[in-house]
Amino acid sequence: MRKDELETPYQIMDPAGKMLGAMPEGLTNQKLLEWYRLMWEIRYYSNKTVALQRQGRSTTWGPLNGQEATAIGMGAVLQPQDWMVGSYRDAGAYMAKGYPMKALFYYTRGFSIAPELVGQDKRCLPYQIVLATQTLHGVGIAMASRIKKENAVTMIGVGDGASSEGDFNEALNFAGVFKAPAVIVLVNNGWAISTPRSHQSAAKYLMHRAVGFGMPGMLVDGNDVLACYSVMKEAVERARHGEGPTLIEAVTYRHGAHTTADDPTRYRDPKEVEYWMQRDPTLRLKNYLVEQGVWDEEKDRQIREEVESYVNEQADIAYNHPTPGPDGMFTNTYEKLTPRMLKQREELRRELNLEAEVK
Amino acid sequence: MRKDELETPYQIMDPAGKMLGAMPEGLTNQKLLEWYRLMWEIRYYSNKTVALQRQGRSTTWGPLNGQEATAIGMGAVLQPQDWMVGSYRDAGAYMAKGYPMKALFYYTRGFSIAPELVGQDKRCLPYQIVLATQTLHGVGIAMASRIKKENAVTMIGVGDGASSEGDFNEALNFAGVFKAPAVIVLVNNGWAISTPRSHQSAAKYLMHRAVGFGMPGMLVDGNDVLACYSVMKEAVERARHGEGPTLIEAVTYRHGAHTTADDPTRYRDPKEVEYWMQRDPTLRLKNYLVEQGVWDEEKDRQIREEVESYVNEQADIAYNHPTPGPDGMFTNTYEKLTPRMLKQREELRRELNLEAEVK
Amino acid sequence: MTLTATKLTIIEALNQALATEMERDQRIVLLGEDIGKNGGVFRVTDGLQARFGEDRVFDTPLAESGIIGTSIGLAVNGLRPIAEIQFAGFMFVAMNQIVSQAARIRTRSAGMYHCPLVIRAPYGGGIRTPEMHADSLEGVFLQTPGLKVVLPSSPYDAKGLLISAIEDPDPVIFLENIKLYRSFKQEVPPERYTIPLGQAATLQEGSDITIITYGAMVPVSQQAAHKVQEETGASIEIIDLRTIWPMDEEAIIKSVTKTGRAIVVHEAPRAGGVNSEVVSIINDNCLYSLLKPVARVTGYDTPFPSPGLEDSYIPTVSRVVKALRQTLED
Amino acid sequence: MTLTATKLTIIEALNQALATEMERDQRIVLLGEDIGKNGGVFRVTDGLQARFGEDRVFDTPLAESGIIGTSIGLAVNGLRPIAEIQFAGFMFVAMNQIVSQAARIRTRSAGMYHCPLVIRAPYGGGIRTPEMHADSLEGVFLQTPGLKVVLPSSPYDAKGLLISAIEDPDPVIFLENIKLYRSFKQEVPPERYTIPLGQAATLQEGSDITIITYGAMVPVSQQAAHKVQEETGASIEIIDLRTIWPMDEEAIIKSVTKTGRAIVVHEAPRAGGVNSEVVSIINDNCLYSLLKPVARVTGYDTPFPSPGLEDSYIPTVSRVVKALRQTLED
Ligand SMILES: Cc1ncc(C[n+]2csc(CCOP(=O)(O)OP(=O)(O)O)c2C)c(N)n1
Ligand SMILES: Cc1ncc(C[n+]2csc(CCOP(=O)(O)OP(=O)(O)O)c2C)c(N)n1
Ligand SMILES: [Mg+2]
Ligand SMILES: [Mg+2]
Repeated sequence: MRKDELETPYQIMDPAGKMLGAMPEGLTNQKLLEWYRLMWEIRYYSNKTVALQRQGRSTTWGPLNGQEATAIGMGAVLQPQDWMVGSYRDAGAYMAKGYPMKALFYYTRGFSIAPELVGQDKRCLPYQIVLATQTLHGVGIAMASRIKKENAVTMIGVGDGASSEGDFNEALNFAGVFKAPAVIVLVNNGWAISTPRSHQSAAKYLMHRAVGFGMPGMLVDGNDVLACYSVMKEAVERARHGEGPTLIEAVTYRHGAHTTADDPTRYRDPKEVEYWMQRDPTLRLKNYLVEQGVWDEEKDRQIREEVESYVNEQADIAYNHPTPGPDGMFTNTYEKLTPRMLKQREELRRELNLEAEVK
Repeated sequence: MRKDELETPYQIMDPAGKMLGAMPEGLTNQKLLEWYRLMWEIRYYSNKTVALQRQGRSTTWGPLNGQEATAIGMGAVLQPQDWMVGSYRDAGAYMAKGYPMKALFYYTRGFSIAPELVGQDKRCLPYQIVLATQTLHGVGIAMASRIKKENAVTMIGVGDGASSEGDFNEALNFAGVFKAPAVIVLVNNGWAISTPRSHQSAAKYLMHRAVGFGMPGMLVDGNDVLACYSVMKEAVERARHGEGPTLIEAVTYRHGAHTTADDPTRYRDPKEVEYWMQRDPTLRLKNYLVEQGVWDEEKDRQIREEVESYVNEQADIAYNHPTPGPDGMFTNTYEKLTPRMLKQREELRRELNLEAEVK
Repeated sequence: MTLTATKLTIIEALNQALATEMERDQRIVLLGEDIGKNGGVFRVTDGLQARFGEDRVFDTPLAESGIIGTSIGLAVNGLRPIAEIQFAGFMFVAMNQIVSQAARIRTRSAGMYHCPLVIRAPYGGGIRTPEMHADSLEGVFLQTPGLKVVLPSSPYDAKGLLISAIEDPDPVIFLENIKLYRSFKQEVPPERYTIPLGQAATLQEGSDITIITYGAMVPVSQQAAHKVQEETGASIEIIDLRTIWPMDEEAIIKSVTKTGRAIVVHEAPRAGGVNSEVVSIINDNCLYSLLKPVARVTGYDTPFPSPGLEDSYIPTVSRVVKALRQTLED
Repeated sequence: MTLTATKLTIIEALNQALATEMERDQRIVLLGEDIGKNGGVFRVTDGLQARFGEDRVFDTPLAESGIIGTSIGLAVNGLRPIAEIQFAGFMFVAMNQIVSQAARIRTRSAGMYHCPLVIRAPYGGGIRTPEMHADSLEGVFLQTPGLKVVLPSSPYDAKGLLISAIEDPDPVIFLENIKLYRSFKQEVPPERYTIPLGQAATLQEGSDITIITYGAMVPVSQQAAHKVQEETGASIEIIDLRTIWPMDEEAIIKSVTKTGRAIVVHEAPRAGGVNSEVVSIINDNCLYSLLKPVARVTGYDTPFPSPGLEDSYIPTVSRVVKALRQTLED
């Protein structure tokens, strides 16, 4: 199924939760219930971080609300040997790949990741801040898998705004030329801070970029977890079978502000937000599950409570985890510190002792 | 006429010079004879520079042979108020726009351009060495024309290899978003030094990039001067009428080495060169003109002699033109030299006087 | 009507400078990410799109090389672009367009074309921004000839220097310290005035030691100087470079020749930074006046750290105090 | 069978180093523009694709950011990429991937991932190359922490340093001077050997003055030293830094403490260049030993000029002679 000719995003489930197509193979209600819970884990994780930021404990945070279906699709189609390489907004996909929530929480405190909270390598690169740069890293990782003849696929996340960066286009081109086993998910959430998708590119759909780089392009409703799963699964299988990369544009929406430092009322019509709230991915899946008779309001309340306390626990672990000392900036600059760095670290240590005396 | 669905490059005249379509409006035999002469001017200009390089007088030179039809198309469709922004390989297009040959020759000596040889501003940016960077300059120039409401179009030349650079893609995107009155001609001469077009991108045609940036893409036989003219003219008219940019891929061939420092026998099959020599743009136009009864071998011999001596004259002017003194690197760094630079220039001047003494 | 000076933050002063100049010179256009409706993430361009229209103040797609590359074209074709890079750390994305293009248009074309382009970018740490949002890049530009580099430390200077940068016929990198953006207000005359690029300001005169600094380290240096003056009675001269390229060598030489002692304070990494060039200028011109080694109080030679560690990376008052004391010792 | 040393150019020595290491370590892959069939525009990778196959030596599309960005991915995923940038001047195109990415993978991931990447690039003037083909970028990397920067001046060093760079678990910028590439041959042992990064070489000992230099300025400095020795009998020490980051401070300090006089010679622009850092290291550590200002013999603070003017930009023997003479005066 090539979806690059589609004029509207591919859907399996409509916004009311009604099935428009067949359930993708292998998906059970059990699985969907898991995903439903995961959606709330992602959302509450994000909400909690906003709260922590308001308390001055987390650094600037970019909320994930509204993009949970896309995130779950990205993570759920991967196997442990696969790689995930995304931006700050793909934290939900990292969770869906199995990256521990506490490790993500730790990072929001404003330190490099804490490997001991990650545990065994999850093959997730620390999510990227500099727009689109990660798409090249992901393609390189995928190229290495191919060269080493390892059966691993790399899932790459990138935003609609970031798609304008040269690096994104170079990544698509390298992926095409080297038949990299990669899936590039362009998470089009409608906005890049205050810049709407329509101003980001004159193309009707961003996935039209695919044809110019010789790969299939697909368009999917990013709030329909079934459609995301189906399209991404297909792309991952293609990649795994040596058939090269795919570009998928997932059309979704950022419910909240760009970050805790942003005020979207300056540039965004509240009616637009309302429109998209009705297309909330949690709502859609919930409606379906209720329709199926496996879900009700009471269960919903329960699971959200459960998730909330789980999220709080994870935050507690992370926010009580030991942090690097004030001279931590020297650690991990190189494998072995240079004489100059050792000297500068000494300098700093001496100065930190002196601090009290001077003040 | 949208040509972005074409599977083969658009032609008006086949390689034997036989007409496949109608003569573009406004073109007379007179005009074609002018172009035919211009083709030889470009070719002899390039050959002469190779000869000068062999004598150690020109710096490294990238021959233009084979690409004359594309170059003439690019230049001939422009008006004086229009801009030309190309790479080192677009020198022929500069000539077709009216840039004096002697000014181009001067530059091959290894100095910045000599404005006095250019005469009045020809609205041609010095051709670019750093791949694809000029595409952004060209789009910016076009954006300025639009903002100033000037009726000027910018013609941008870029190579097949350069099309892989991030800057090229960013240029297409900006052009699309800002509806820049620009025509981007992707001069696909089959090779980027030793890298064949097929390895440059997995896309079937490079002009397929256009759809991903929301603009028309066209594919043209770059050795057919009529087709080039026709397609480029149409694109320039679109731009001039506020309908935005166009990407045109002109399929041509680099007959010679990448530069005087390159040895194409290391990577290129001589049969391929032979194939393309039969598609030589001069040959094609000559065949047509002979067929029309306005040309013969004797005239051909004559005009080539004339052109040769013209080219030699131009080279003489340029190679006898005064050059900057050895402290010329300070000139034009800023409008006004800084105190530090004045000091350094003094330092250098003192040192140049000392040179003799020390040796 | 007489205009009276109002107290403005650096952000407000910059906004005023932009408005004033855009009013005067129709060629000026502003471009960058989120500078239109949103007024820039720090609001430096607040209200300017509404006032001057979308042809003169426009948001670009997210592509820094694209922003600078098209700005070069705008400049060559007769406009006066002022490009905003959302955070200076992202100038690395555009480095080629800045260094190999903007800085060389005039030389390359032997003066036929030039590039009157101002690149504005916030920089510097201290407010817990994410990775690459706090890096100080000015030192990099010492090794990339053809540019001018300005770093104001006060609202008054910010306005006067920005107007000079806009007037300048060559590309100017205009770096705005994030921490200083709103940290204090100062009287800023509402009328147009300029402060020449390449001229340092002597913030206080002194005879025992010179502090050479700029940007966010100006108030830090002032506090440290105050403390050491109180403590030791030393007479401390403070020079705010304001423009690090061209650098005001005269001011440095004159002061150090007088005081015989100097410290250089900045937040950027140490190796090959502005401090190294200042030390070298002293070496070249007034080494024999120097009584003690010049102390270098700077960021460390590590990547700018995670926000949780930045406080021990950025020079503090106590580090400057310590350097002053040591350099004042016999 | 005993292997005997053969006389090789730097190009041949580098080619040998690459072949040796690729043989030993299957993780090594080479990528860049025209490095495969064509063997690189300077033939450093000549024959390697034929020998090791297209999976280990491959041409990329023309995109420098793409080359470094994908190399980072290759490195993170267990390979040992050696990327060629066709000319160092084009590293500006990839600057963001080099500085904000390669240099920070280890810090960003707290050591979970690292980036064993070598970026090779020819640099330097003297053979009339076009714009941006001759620029010396090493000074820029002093202000971009997280990298190591190597610039060999001889075939022997080139091989030993490249092997060390390949072995190094962190990103290394390996800059190869174009003019030296084929300018002389030297005996190079065929077996594997390494030269530690961060160690300068004292090319000749002396007691009156120290020349601190590297790259193409090594032979220029040697000739100048020879001339001045003959002329004045002065005893001149020559230090070839070889690695400019980390810089061998010990070697500089030891020598200048002994000689009391120094000149620094390089081709890159002066302001904030390697010379400035050397002067600063002397200031920090042995200022009181210094009898005269350190002389700075460098490129000027202008863009590297057009090929027709490069001879007066690049430091010459006579400029070095003059600096030596002046610095030797009482
Ligand atoms: C190279 C670069 N330029 C600018 C920024 C500042 N910035 C951070 S997020 C953002 C908007 C990104 O939009 P998009 O790619 O659509 O992702 P989203 O935030 O919507 O998920 C910008 C401009 C950056 N981080 N990196
Ligand atoms: C940014 C950059 N990278 C590499 C080079 C070196 N280089 C010069 S020409 C060339 C090949 C260009 O091929 P193409 O764009 O197809 O143009 P052509 O030479 O075929 O006209 C390369 C790699 C350069 N000049 N600039
Ligand atoms: Mg977005
Ligand atoms: Mg080509």
